[in-house]
Amino acid sequence: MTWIRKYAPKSLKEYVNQKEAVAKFLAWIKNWKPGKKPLLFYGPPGVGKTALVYAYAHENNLAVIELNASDTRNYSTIRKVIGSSMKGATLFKKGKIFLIDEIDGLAPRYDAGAVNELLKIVKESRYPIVFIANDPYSPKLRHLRENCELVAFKKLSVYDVERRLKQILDAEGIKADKQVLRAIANRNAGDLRGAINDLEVVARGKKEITVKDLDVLGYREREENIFNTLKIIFKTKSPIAAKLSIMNIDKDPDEVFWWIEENVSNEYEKLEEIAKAYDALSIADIFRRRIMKRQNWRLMVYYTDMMTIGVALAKKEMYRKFTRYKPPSVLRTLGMLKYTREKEKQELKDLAEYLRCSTKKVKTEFLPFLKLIYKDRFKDK
Amino acid sequence: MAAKPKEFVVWAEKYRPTKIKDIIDQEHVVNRVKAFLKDRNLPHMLFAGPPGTGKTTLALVIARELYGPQWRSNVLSLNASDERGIDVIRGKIKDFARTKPIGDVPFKLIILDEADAMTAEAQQALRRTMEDFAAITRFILICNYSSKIIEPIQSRCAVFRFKALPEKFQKEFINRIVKGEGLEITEDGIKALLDIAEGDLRKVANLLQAAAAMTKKIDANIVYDVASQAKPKEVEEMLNLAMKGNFLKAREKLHKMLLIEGLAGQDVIKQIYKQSLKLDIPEDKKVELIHLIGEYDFRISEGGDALIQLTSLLAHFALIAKKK
Amino acid sequence: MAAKPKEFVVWAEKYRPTKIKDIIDQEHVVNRVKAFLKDRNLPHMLFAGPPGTGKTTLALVIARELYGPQWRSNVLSLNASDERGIDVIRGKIKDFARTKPIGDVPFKLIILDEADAMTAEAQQALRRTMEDFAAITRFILICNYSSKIIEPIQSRCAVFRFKALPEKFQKEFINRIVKGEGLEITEDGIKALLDIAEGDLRKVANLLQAAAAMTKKIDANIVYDVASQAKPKEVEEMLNLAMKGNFLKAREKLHKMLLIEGLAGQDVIKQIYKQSLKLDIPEDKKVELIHLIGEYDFRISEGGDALIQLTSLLAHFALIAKKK
Amino acid sequence: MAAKPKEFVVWAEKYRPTKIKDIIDQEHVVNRVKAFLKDRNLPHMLFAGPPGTGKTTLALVIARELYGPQWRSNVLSLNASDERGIDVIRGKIKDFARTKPIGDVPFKLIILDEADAMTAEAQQALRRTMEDFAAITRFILICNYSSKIIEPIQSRCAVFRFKALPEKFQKEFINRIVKGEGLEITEDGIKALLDIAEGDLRKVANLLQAAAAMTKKIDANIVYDVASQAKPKEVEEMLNLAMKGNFLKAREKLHKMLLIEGLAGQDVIKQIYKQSLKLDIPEDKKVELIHLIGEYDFRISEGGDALIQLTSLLAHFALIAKKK
Amino acid sequence: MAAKPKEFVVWAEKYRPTKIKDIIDQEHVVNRVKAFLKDRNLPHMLFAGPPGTGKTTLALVIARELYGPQWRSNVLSLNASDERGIDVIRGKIKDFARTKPIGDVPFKLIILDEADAMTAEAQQALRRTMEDFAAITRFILICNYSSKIIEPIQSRCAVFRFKALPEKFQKEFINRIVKGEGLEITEDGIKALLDIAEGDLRKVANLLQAAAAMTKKIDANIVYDVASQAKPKEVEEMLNLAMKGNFLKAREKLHKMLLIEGLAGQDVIKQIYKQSLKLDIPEDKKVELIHLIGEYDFRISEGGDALIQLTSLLAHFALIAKKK
Repeated sequence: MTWIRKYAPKSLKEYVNQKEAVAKFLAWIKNWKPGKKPLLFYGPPGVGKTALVYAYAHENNLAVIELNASDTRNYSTIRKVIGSSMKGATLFKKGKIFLIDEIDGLAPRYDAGAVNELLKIVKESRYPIVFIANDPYSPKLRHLRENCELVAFKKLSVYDVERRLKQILDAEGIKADKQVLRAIANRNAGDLRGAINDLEVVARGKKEITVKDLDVLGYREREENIFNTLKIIFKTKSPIAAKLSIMNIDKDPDEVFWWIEENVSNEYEKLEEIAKAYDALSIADIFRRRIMKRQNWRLMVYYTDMMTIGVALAKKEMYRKFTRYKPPSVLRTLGMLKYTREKEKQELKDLAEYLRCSTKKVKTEFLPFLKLIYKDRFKDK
Repeated sequence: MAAKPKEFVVWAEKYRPTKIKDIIDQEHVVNRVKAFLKDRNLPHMLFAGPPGTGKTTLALVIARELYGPQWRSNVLSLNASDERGIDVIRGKIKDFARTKPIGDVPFKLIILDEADAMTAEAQQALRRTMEDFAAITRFILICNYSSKIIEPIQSRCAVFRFKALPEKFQKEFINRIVKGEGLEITEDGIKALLDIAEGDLRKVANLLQAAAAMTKKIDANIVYDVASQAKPKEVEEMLNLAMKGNFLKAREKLHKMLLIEGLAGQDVIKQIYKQSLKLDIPEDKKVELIHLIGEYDFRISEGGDALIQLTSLLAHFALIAKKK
Repeated sequence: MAAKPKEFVVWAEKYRPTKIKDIIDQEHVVNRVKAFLKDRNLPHMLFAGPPGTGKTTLALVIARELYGPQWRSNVLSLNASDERGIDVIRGKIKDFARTKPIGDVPFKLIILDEADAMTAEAQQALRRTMEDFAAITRFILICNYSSKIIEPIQSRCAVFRFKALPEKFQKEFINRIVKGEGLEITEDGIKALLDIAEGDLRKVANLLQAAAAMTKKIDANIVYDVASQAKPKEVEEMLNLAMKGNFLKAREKLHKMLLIEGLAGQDVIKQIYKQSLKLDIPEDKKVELIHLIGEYDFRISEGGDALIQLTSLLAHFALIAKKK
Repeated sequence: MAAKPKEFVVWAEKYRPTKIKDIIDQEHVVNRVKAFLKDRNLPHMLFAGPPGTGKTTLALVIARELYGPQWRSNVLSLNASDERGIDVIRGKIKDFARTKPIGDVPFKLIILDEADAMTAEAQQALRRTMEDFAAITRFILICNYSSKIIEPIQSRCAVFRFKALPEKFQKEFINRIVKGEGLEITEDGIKALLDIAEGDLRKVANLLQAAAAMTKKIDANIVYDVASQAKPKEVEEMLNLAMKGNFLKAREKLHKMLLIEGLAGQDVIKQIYKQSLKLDIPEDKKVELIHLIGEYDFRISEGGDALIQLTSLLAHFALIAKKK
Repeated sequence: MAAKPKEFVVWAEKYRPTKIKDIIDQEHVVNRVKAFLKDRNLPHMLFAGPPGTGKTTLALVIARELYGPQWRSNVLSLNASDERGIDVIRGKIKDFARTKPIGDVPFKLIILDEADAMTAEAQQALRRTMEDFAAITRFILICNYSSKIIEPIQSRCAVFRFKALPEKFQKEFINRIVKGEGLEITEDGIKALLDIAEGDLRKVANLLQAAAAMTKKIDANIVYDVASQAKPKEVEEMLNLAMKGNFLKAREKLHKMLLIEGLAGQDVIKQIYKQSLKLDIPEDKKVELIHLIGEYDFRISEGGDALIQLTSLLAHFALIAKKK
């Protein structure tokens, strides 16, 4: 059995963190009766959304009837699987809970009519239903979302992850450096499943693991790589060296692009150089757009050349200084905002309907005033 | 953003006329419309004109006058700039047109706002849709620029041109709100409103409401104050930073606007353009700046990533400011 | 339920000739067609030429002359820009060709408008369709540029080239409508029509109809207004201001055109192009200006913001004028 | 009912050689093919080269030489105007390959024209199909650029490269048709054909047929007319006018081409390109001009206004000529 | 009936390593895999890296090493030319993952090539199958960039990064084939192979095989010919001519490549790009050149006329060389 299975929580005691979500869930399920709004769990991968349902079910001897993205989920299969098991009682369990996982993975063509059918089932169900999604603001989930109570799951802290890894190693009787667990936890940034998988790759069959064993994950290689690349680009004056700097890097060019962008003004000090480097990035960006728009991959070389060679040759002289290169703030911000963005979009749409104009107009013509008129409502901004 | 629309009362909506006799100005348009209404027979119509001159209002009034209280079930109102994709539009229209009109008017009404946001291709498809459902529907297309509507559509519509409202009528509208809300307003307060709104009644209503949130006694100072508060000052600040050579801070502001507040690149560059006209720098530098803005606007319209393109623009601004 | 809504008559249709003798100009084409009609045997035909020069009209006239009153049951008329997808076309053609022609002409007629809007692939499929049904149908393909029709089709057709109509004939057409509809029109009104329509009779008819909806006395102002076109005089003034170094004033005028009058950027730049040809400045400066106009026309056509791009253009005008 | 309309014969078919000895030029290819034919054993083959250089012709000749009179039942020929979703191909090929070859050749032949028009995905599937049926079929794939055929296919084929035909052989072909159809052709008519066809014999045949539909005496003017191409002489004159500083006259000529004659902007610029190579001006100026032509060619192909763009190009010509 | 035609062996398959010790380079990956193999226990794996660096080869080697001769019954291998839509993932793949392995390895293997070409939807459908049947099935996903694989899948895999092969190893591979097939190859022939294949061993094998079909003595010319690629030397000469101001000669060379040799414009520009980095000009001008070449490459791929565009590019080179 893989560790991720072996160490799945069997009870709420073993379950890691997510205190608010757990409290909400418990309050809901303990008072559940037919007609009550179902829950929609959402949050990033590997933070225990599915695990919570199974842990509770296990603890309370409930059967979990699950449908996930690996199942066809058009209206007839849904009716068949959920509808039929809604009628019968279970032989060995005390009750049932329906789990519709990866609901944002509905494929419009193959899962036709899924949402409508689910909404119907929600109304008639004699058992509680939990939906799970990474992205609850996916437009196809709008109707479902409006009929559910949302429960947010947060990224786990490094500390949480580390502690759970330690428990597993203890159970397996494997010794480990503290650094190893810290590194694995860091690398997975709040994703416990990823961390347990990594741990299994590193530790399975061993008595003891050290930092060196992490090589198998390619961990250090990956992190050093981007810094080396940046160093070459910012320090060299040779086009070939700059071009080759991204050859073997474990990030796709779009990501590298933002790493470079972030550090241009970090390395270069003269405005002439900064402006020139941005010229190159601006052109690289145009090539990137053309690649995406026309699926014209021939243009890839120009995109990568402009962002490497172009930026490298923007400087007059090499800076003989140590620069601490920073990760791209753009990507970080975008990551942080991913979910709230969709939510805002929906609210904008509602406003647009009321004000009888487009969302764009709401934003430019109404919002600035609304913020003045309803100050309290917009305090968080 | 934080709240649901129900919790807001927006005066621009509250004071939107619902009867044809309440419509302000646009006499030449209204008269023609009245004639159509008397016949209970409409052609397809195209309303063109600047924002806030009553186009959408008139369309809704027509709907009410035609169908009376059940107007909602006989009218489909779409906004082309949100409902991208003609397929979506077509689908909705089809569903809508399938059922018979309720009441004695033999057709249903489809109001398509911001029709000039559609591509020429989508408009071609729209034209066909208009033909297919001609027997049982009428369209009112609303746009700012009629020249962005393809000819085959224009020639199928009675075209109505809305003009910016003369001051007289704007004042009438101001008074209507002032009375309705129990406000006081000074002469120069009215003047300030007219000055800023430039004939756009929606803006008038918004300005008044924002001012009234501060005080019930409205004068010019408050109006200008509100207007400047509502105006995104961030662009101005950002430009100032760039012109002072503080590129990093300027870049930060840009990130905030685009990423956190989610402004569109095209709107920001438009703001940059407006602000740079006001900068206190020699004329020839200004021309240089404008030229640059033109170049980057072009790149963004080519599909360039607004963030990277505008950052590059800021870097160049900083450079130009430095060069003496 | 109320009466069936009144038909809306489009003048471009109302004044479309229905007999071959009424066709305006295009003598060289008409003569060849007459010869074919006398034989009652047509080859496939390809009509190429600018819009509004009578291609569709001639095709319909041919249909009428060939089949007489029941022409509609022997003619299938498709518009390529509607019926995208060769499958649709093929399906319709198949259904249509399946039944025998009514009357004594041994073939049916298929008129395919805007054939150059079809992709090369669709044209390939069309070629095959033309072959498959060659025995019982004739095609008239209509397009603007015959070079956009693939060769295998061209080589199966007799090609007819339509030329833009000389002013004389356009005026004749204007007068026909003016009389028919009881209008008045000024000299400059006619000039404005010619200026905008550029030889396109359909456009002439549409413009007149739109103008007549406003007033029965038509002059240049109204024509430019309904066409939503920049007025030559205003553009000229704007350019002169820019050339005299009064960039700010010029910019104001531009704002007015774009924001208040709601003109489209492409229409304004087209007028700028026309006016700059007439400017009273040294030839070499003119050449420089036109070069710039080309650059900015491209940017706007690619989606650049009209206000920003045109201001940048004006700024350049000012610069060029200043350079000695 | 009247007589059945005359069958329409396409000259490009009529004058296509049917025997290997009649094939024009391409000696190096033909010799290798002859060797294969002697053995009666073919590898899969890939014919690559410009259009109209005899690739399809050779493939059909091979079919005839291999199978003799019943060649049609042993050969499946698919081209771009057929359905070529890979499913269709696979289905057809399967059905075709299922039956045994008729006669003594142990395999059947599949000719797939315009193979480079297939997506990489479809080619992948084709590769698989080639493998599955390798024992009982041979493929001849025909394309313009072999580099657009995926490698796994290339490596399964003997690759043959067809070169553009030298003028000598093109003239030979022209004469064959001229005699066969009882035409007359002037020297400059031949030159015009060569100029437009660019080594493509199919184009030569198509152009001749179209011209012959107008008159039996063919000269350059008619050729350019039926091809809807700008006439070299007119373009040359226009350029000379521009270079001599008579910009306005040059522009008039341009107007005529675009508006009156209705030529497509892309066709005019192609001729401008050809003519500008021949202009009698210093090398470095020529370089500048040609650089510009590329830019304008692109703008027009992207949808820039042809009139404005080409005028702007002419303006450049004038500018460059003046710069000493 | 004649003899069965000879089987055709593809070298890329014939020379694909089947044992882990034969794998060329990628030491860091191979060592880790060896460790897994020793334990007879694999995690799910994600192989990422440029094409032709042995990802698929390694996956198949793993399969062989794990299961020995009956590997096929324990391995399901799907690549881009197979259907991998969401229905296949839910059907075929799930069914295979669900059944127990044959033999003594406790799990089966599913290899998904070009996994980054799968839609996000299909990837979504895969994630739970990977988890639910992990006890009896392992996945190897192969892709170019791991970031194109959705996060939930990445977090279920050990990620391995493949690097581009150093020339040393590519030469080793060439020699292996050359010896195995009894060929001769010149130094420049090897260089040409390396130049075109760009580190892709499969391409190397395909090219060698195609060249060997022409002659057993392989040199650079033949390699470029079979690859239908512009020869670096010729392109270099052309560029040098242009840079030295002999533009007409340069253009002649270009004409030859495009019209006589029939090279695709895109292949010529690719070689121009490669050569341009080696040109003897100041380094900072090279950025300008790359931008230019990219621009022209884009224009050509958008449908710009290859001849006009490339000539224009040459002109640009000439201009850049002259400045200075």
